[in-house]
Amino acid sequence: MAGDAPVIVRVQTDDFDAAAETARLTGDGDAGAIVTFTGLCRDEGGMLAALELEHYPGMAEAEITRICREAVARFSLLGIAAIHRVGKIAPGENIVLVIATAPHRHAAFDGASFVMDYLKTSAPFWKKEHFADGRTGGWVDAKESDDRAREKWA
Amino acid sequence: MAGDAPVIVRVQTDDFDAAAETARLTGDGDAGAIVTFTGLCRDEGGMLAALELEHYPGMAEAEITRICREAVARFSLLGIAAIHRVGKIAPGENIVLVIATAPHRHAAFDGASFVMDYLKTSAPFWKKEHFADGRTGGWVDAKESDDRAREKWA
Amino acid sequence: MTKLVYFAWVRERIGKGEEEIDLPASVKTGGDLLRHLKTLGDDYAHALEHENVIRIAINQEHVEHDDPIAGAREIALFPPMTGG
Amino acid sequence: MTKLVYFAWVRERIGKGEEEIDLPASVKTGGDLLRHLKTLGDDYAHALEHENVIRIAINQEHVEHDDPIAGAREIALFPPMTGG
Repeated sequence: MAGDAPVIVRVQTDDFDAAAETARLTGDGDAGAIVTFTGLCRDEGGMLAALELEHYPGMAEAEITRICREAVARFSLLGIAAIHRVGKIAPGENIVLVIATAPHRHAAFDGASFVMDYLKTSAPFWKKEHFADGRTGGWVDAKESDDRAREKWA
Repeated sequence: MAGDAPVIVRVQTDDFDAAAETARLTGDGDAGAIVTFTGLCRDEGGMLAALELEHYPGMAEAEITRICREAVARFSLLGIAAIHRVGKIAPGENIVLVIATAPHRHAAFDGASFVMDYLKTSAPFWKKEHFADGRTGGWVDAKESDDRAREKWA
Repeated sequence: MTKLVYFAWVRERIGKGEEEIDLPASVKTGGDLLRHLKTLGDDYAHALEHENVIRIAINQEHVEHDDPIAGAREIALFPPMTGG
Repeated sequence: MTKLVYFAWVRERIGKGEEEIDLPASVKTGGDLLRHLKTLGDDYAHALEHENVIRIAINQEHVEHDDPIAGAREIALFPPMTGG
């Protein structure tokens, strides 16, 4: 199961289509559960004009792939996809997509949640805020709550 | 948030479209996280021809709505959808869809997972197996693991 | 008259999906109802043989076996649920 | 020569995304590298002021500050990550 489970990883500026990626992961009839996580750019009460996403090309893809493979092995997933956008992203737009498929629901929930918790703290992406009033905000600070979320899997 | 969060509940014979339901739930810009759970009919190694889903009309919708409202209140969800199919469902087809939207990912994961754990043990649906060799199997037994999954939220 | 509704293998074993019956005054709880129905024939006795696994809903809400049924318009009997 | 790459506010403060530099033999760990770079000018000193928050990757894999950098083709310095 872990050996040949499809692992789809991409970093791209274009938007993604959760339904199309789900169709790529499923099809062999073993999957009883699909959990899809979509992370979006919030509008922060109308203050935010855009987020600018920077990444470390090469390492970003490698790190997400490593996290995904660990999730497949740990939760016996049937498949996993993780797609992260970069560049300028407007409020309401998609940022990240994670899809986990498994025979049963708890593995699929855990797989998708695990990938997000590790991706947040280990994958080399950084967010910068651009405000609606024209100001460029600072780089978004890392959250201690994200570190704690990751630690619960240790 | 809990008071006016959209709660979409349906029991239907037709298939559902996760993307269309997600679009109905989102749109106001507060959502930073969407978690979608899809439960499918497994093929059980080719042995299964179909599952037949029976429900208690009226109570099924009422019970799912009660569970969804509890999830909205408990996890401060921005919206929740739960759609359950009934009738004959072939392997690979969808059975159930749950979508939870929230400002942050852990609430969305917990909301969708909570609804599934309660739906499994409290919503009046029953599955009967029809096998590929023409035999009608028995009614699917309830799983103790589903009761334990629900108890972890108590 | 009280409306009784049955689902899944409870329905199949009793041989009908619903019926209206007169209940004796001695039937005060869901558990009393199960024991009364089992006296009505082999089909009922077979369907309700293992009382502790039968779930009861009154007016479309789950109740315990020892909850009173007074005022029930509709009482449902069914096996443990297996949806989702 | 060793290739150094910088991201996010480390990149902005140093004023460039990458460079190739000769490292003295005394620079043996990631921590040594940070302290060496801070001697190269105010931009570096500002970027790397709080050493403990700077993350280091060697050949595109995360390392600790006290891990050796021997054999590194590419060393990356960046702030804590905020993707997802």
